[in-house]
Amino acid sequence: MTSISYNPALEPRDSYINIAYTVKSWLLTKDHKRIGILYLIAITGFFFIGGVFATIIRLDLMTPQGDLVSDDTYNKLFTLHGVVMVFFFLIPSIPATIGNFVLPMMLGARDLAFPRLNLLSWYIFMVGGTLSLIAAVTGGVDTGWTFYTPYSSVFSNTRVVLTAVGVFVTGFSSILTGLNFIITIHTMRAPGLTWRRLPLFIWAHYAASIIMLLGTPVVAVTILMVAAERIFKLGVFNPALGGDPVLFQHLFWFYSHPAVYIMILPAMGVINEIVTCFSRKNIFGYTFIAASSLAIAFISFLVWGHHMFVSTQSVYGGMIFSFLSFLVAVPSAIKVFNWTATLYKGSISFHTPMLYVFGFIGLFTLGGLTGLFLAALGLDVHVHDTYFIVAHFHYIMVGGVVMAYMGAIHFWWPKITGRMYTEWIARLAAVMIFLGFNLTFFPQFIVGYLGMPRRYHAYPPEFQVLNVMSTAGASILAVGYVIPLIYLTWSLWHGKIAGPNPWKATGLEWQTPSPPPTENFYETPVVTGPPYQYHLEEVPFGPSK
Amino acid sequence: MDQASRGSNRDLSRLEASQILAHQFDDLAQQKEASNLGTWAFLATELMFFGGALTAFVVYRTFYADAFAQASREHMSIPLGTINTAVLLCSSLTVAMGVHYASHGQQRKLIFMLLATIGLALAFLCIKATEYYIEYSHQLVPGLNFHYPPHHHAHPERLTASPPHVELFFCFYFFLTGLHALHMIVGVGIFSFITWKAWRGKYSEQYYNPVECSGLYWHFVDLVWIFLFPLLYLLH
Amino acid sequence: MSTPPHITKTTYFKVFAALMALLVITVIATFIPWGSRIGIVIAMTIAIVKATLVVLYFMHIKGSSGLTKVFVVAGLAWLAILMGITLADYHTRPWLSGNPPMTIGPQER
Amino acid sequence: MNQFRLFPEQASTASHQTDALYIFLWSLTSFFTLLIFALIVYFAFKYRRTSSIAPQPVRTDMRLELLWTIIPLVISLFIFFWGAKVFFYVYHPPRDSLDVHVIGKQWMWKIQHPSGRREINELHVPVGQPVRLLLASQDVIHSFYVPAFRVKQDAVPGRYAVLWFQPDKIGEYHLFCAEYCGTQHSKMIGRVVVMDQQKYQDWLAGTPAEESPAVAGGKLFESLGCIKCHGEKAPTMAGLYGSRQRMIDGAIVEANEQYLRESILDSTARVVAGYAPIMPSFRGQITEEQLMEVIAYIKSLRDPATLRKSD
Ligand code: HEA
Ligand code: HEA
Ligand code: HEC
Ligand code: CUA
Ligand SMILES: [Cu+2]
Repeated sequence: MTSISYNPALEPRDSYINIAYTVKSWLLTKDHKRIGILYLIAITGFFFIGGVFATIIRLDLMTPQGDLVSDDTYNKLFTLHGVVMVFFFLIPSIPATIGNFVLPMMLGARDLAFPRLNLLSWYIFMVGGTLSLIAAVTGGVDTGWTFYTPYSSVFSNTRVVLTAVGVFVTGFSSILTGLNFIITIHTMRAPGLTWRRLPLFIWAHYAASIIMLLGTPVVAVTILMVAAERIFKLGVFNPALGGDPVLFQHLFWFYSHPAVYIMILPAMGVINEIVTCFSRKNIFGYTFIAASSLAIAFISFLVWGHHMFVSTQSVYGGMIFSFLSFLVAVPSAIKVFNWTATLYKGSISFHTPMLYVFGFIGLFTLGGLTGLFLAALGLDVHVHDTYFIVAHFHYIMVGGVVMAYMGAIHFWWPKITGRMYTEWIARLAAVMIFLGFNLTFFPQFIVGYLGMPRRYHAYPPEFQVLNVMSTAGASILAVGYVIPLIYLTWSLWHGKIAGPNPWKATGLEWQTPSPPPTENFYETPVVTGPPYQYHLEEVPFGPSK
Repeated sequence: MDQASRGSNRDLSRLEASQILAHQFDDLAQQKEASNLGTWAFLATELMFFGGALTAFVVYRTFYADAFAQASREHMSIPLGTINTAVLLCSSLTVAMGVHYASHGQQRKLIFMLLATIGLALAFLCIKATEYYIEYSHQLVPGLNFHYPPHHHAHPERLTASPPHVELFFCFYFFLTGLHALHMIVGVGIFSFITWKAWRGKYSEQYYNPVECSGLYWHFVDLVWIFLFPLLYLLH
Repeated sequence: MSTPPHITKTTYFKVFAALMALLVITVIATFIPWGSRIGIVIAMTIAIVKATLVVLYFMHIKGSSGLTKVFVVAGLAWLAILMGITLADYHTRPWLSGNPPMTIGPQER
Repeated sequence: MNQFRLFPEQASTASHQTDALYIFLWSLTSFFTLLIFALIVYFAFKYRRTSSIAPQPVRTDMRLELLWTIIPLVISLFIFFWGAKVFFYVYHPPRDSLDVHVIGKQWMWKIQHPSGRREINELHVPVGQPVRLLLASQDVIHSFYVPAFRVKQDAVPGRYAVLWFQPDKIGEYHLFCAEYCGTQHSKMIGRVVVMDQQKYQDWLAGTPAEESPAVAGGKLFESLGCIKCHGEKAPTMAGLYGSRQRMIDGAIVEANEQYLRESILDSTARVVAGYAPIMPSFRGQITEEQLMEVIAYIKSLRDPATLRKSD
């Protein structure tokens, strides 16, 4: 979208940051950029909390008998790790921070359609998060992030209701964000910004928002039923009253499977923006990537039963779910191949965001392909609920989504803060994360196939070697995640001034000062062409050494 | 909305409507479209919210068909349920009329309709409460005093169904109607707020969007009941 | 596009009358011994007709933008997916094993 | 058992099938991962930034798009059929299996053999003999998992689940509970001992004779008062198991374990055509173990035509 019909004044006059400094001006802001920052801070906090849980898990698993913590504590640790990472970090990660910040700018809008709702969603999120953290410190919860009944509804004597309410509440923040995005994309595009000219980031968020809007309420009401069952001793999922525990699994996964695509779709959106920018090329297969996002969103609602192959679900049901799970792999494959093709005949530079993108593509491919192992009925019977599953989803969620999230932070950091970070440290951290990650989670594929069940506090001694490797990797990973926290914070004061468009990127968000003014643009941009017209743009940095 | 036309006449409408136009929108049409679509998207969410619980109900209903039918036949009051449905349908009419008057700028009639709606909603809730009370006194509230077969029933010999299945029916009965009643209470809150605004003359022919959107919400609550009524009271 | 509702007052009253009539019919139908299957079909058909009337007229879907209609259809489609596939599981369970679909356990609360 | 390995031991007929699929999938995964990896590395260096002139745009090639839509689709479908084939094998117990009763509870597996011998957290089975487990749970969901056999099945409270395998290698293997079930989930482990037929017979004979479940069930049938009705005003149990029963609503149901369970616990939910719904519910009056015994008794009265080898 280089061909913007005006030439904006790019000197920062009154950026969204320096327009007011009081705490109140932040907590009562309706500016999507400030709300994005609020989310960013909250989410970073949750990530490190979840990471501390993970660290203790890994330390405990160094020895077969697990003597660091007791079994009850261990059970609470992985539950809270899962709950925090999924509901309070990964689901809001890209949409609520980066999405919130750049989506309206990419559309050339002054704000989201419902700014007040947007702020509300942050408060709801914080209330939900606080409730869950209160549950964590006042006794914890030990049901696993999946809350399977009847364990959660009748047998567990931990803080299930409080945690459930926390997750329930947070669900609404996700719904509100999704709703806001959908309506904004429909009604607030800049003049000339037709659907076929939308950046693929927008398409991806649109698809993810559909899932948030139509999936989240189902898990909300399901969790409500579990809470009601605990409080009023109802029998909705309790076999003693004729209830069916497997029905809970249906309702839970109806949301929670699509939820994994709430996480991955925005990540895929990020990849499109970065890969084009650092190879100075238009995206290969625009239509296919956009359509595959929608296809993923739709098919993702049809495959939930692949988590239930051995749950006494009908064998035929299992076959349908397996079949559809294979179908959902195809649009993902399309994306991977198109990103790779985008590199072809490009002018590629290796800046930090691009390194994360390479990491993403590789690890997502491996994680996604191991998803096919799980979708294959007969094989899943063996690997279900083993560390093979743990490896699969960390490959996608940590290797994929978190990589993309880090890439996004590094890509838009100059836009968000107006400062550059120190490139070489950033590259170093990216490489460390990549290596540490593989060392942590690859051994888990093997130990999983050997039969080590997940959620095991103690395990037979022959699995120890692989577990120690995993723990070693996790410590590298931990350091890798702490480094960016340091240099990014440092850059806030000492980083080089970035200027409006340090990467010479084409998106509308780059055609305004960094950090942007409150209403994003001094003049509403007009769009006259498709996105990613990099051949019209000058190349920054020149040849790479 | 047609994108090309978005830029046009924005300055004009901006001046006129600076009071009611939020800063992020270009003109009133855009704002109205956004809030209308937003409401519909919200209703889709609500649909899935009730849908999750309804799915569970339907699953059990197909497998414990006899027990559920018996529970409904022996313990649900069709007269009260019918009256309540009628009350709710009336309130839907008053809401529709309210929106109609709002779009014609007829303030007094709008306020009248809104008050009528609130009245009908309260009537519904009272009847519902009466039903709950009756069920309570018949020992039919799971988790509180469920006892089956209950002590006072005219034809105890007809109560052959397995008690847990009847209890399951009542779990769903209270869960679904409770959730619905909660939505009604929220609706009463919304309409009270709208009435107050209307009283203060905030709405006009140009700007009555909040009335319309809360109307949509109310109709949705009505729709839920249209399905709950046969599912809980009538499927014998 | 959200044009002002062009539905007249008379239409509202007609729709309302129809809704009331359907309410009466569905209640009466309950007391006729059709056999359980047909009874369910009748009651649910009437409910769907009522709902359609409300959506079309009271909620102004008739004459509203295509996009709004898409939202409505999407909501319904997703609900159908949820119910349809879940029920499909329960109904196909007996196929292979001959099992009745569900049963309850001996444990007491 | 302590050396480093990539595969668990292969000790059942299913394990070979599962491993074959697994190896195929890893080859496929390596192929695609390396392909993507190689392409990225190749492009990244071939087209690394060498000048400040922007490259010309490349047009989307429809043939390529179709290629990489169709190839993954075909491969996926192929894996689907393969996976389904293995699944059907794992879920289709043969007729001549040995029926063993397994009840999961927090946190142990209680096992009873047809001969009456009971064990806890251990399962002894003869090699080469298909074994069919009837799984129940007394409290929460557990999952019976033997990695060496590549089989796993959740034991869900409130219903029976079935798992079968045919061990083909003598040895001792891990038994895990794979579904999270509370505090001692990771201690709900044990072993499966596969022995040759002779040793197995010796092992069975090695303990003082215990009452077989069928006999115990017969006694329960009297003491619980079933016998008072069954025989005259209620259907006979002889030849019931494995037959097809017509219900009062016209449905036809195969009388398998699950059906018997439901009939006993919740008789009025499914009434046999031609009878009145007078049978009392036995829920809460009978434990999971007793229930399995009564069912074993009813099974022992079956039509000999449907007999399994082991009975
Ligand atoms: C962001 C998260 C995310 C994503 C995107 C995915 C993506 C996929 N997942 Fe995963 N999954 C999880 C997160 C995720 N998953 C989690 C958290 C769990 C565990 C939950 C729990 O129990 O706690 C889980 C569990 C899980 C299971 C259940 C296992 C079990 O419990 O027994 C299954 C089974 O089918 C599955 C399958 C898949 C498939 C087929 C994909 C596909 O979408 C992947 C598609 C991608 C590719 C295929 C790669 C790219 C393609 C190519 C490079 C071309 C070559 C392609 C072909 C030849 C087809 N996943
Ligand atoms: C959504 C995202 C997400 C993310 C980002 C992670 C990140 C990590 N996860 Fe997690 N994980 C899940 C989602 C996620 N996980 C889920 C859903 C489950 C299933 C839960 C369940 O079964 O219910 C799970 C389960 C799970 C298990 C299995 C537990 C079990 O089944 O018994 C393990 C074991 O290794 C693990 C490890 C890790 C590690 C090492 C990381 C690392 O990537 C984390 C790295 C980050 C840090 C380490 C933080 C930064 C560093 C510091 C703060 C250093 C200072 C700390 C100390 C000095 C203590 N995770
Ligand atoms: C009061 C009489 C009575 C008692 C006591 C009784 N039953 Fe029954 N049972 C019946 C009747 C009548 C039927 C047929 C109607 C039905 O299915 O409910 C029946 C049906 C059954 C069936 C299904 C038979 C078929 O043909 O499909 C089984 C199995 C069964 N009973 C087992 C038991 C067991 C085991 C007990 C004791 C623990 C028991 N019954 C006690 C009256 C009784
Ligand atoms: Cu039993 Cu885990
Ligand atoms: Cu899934």
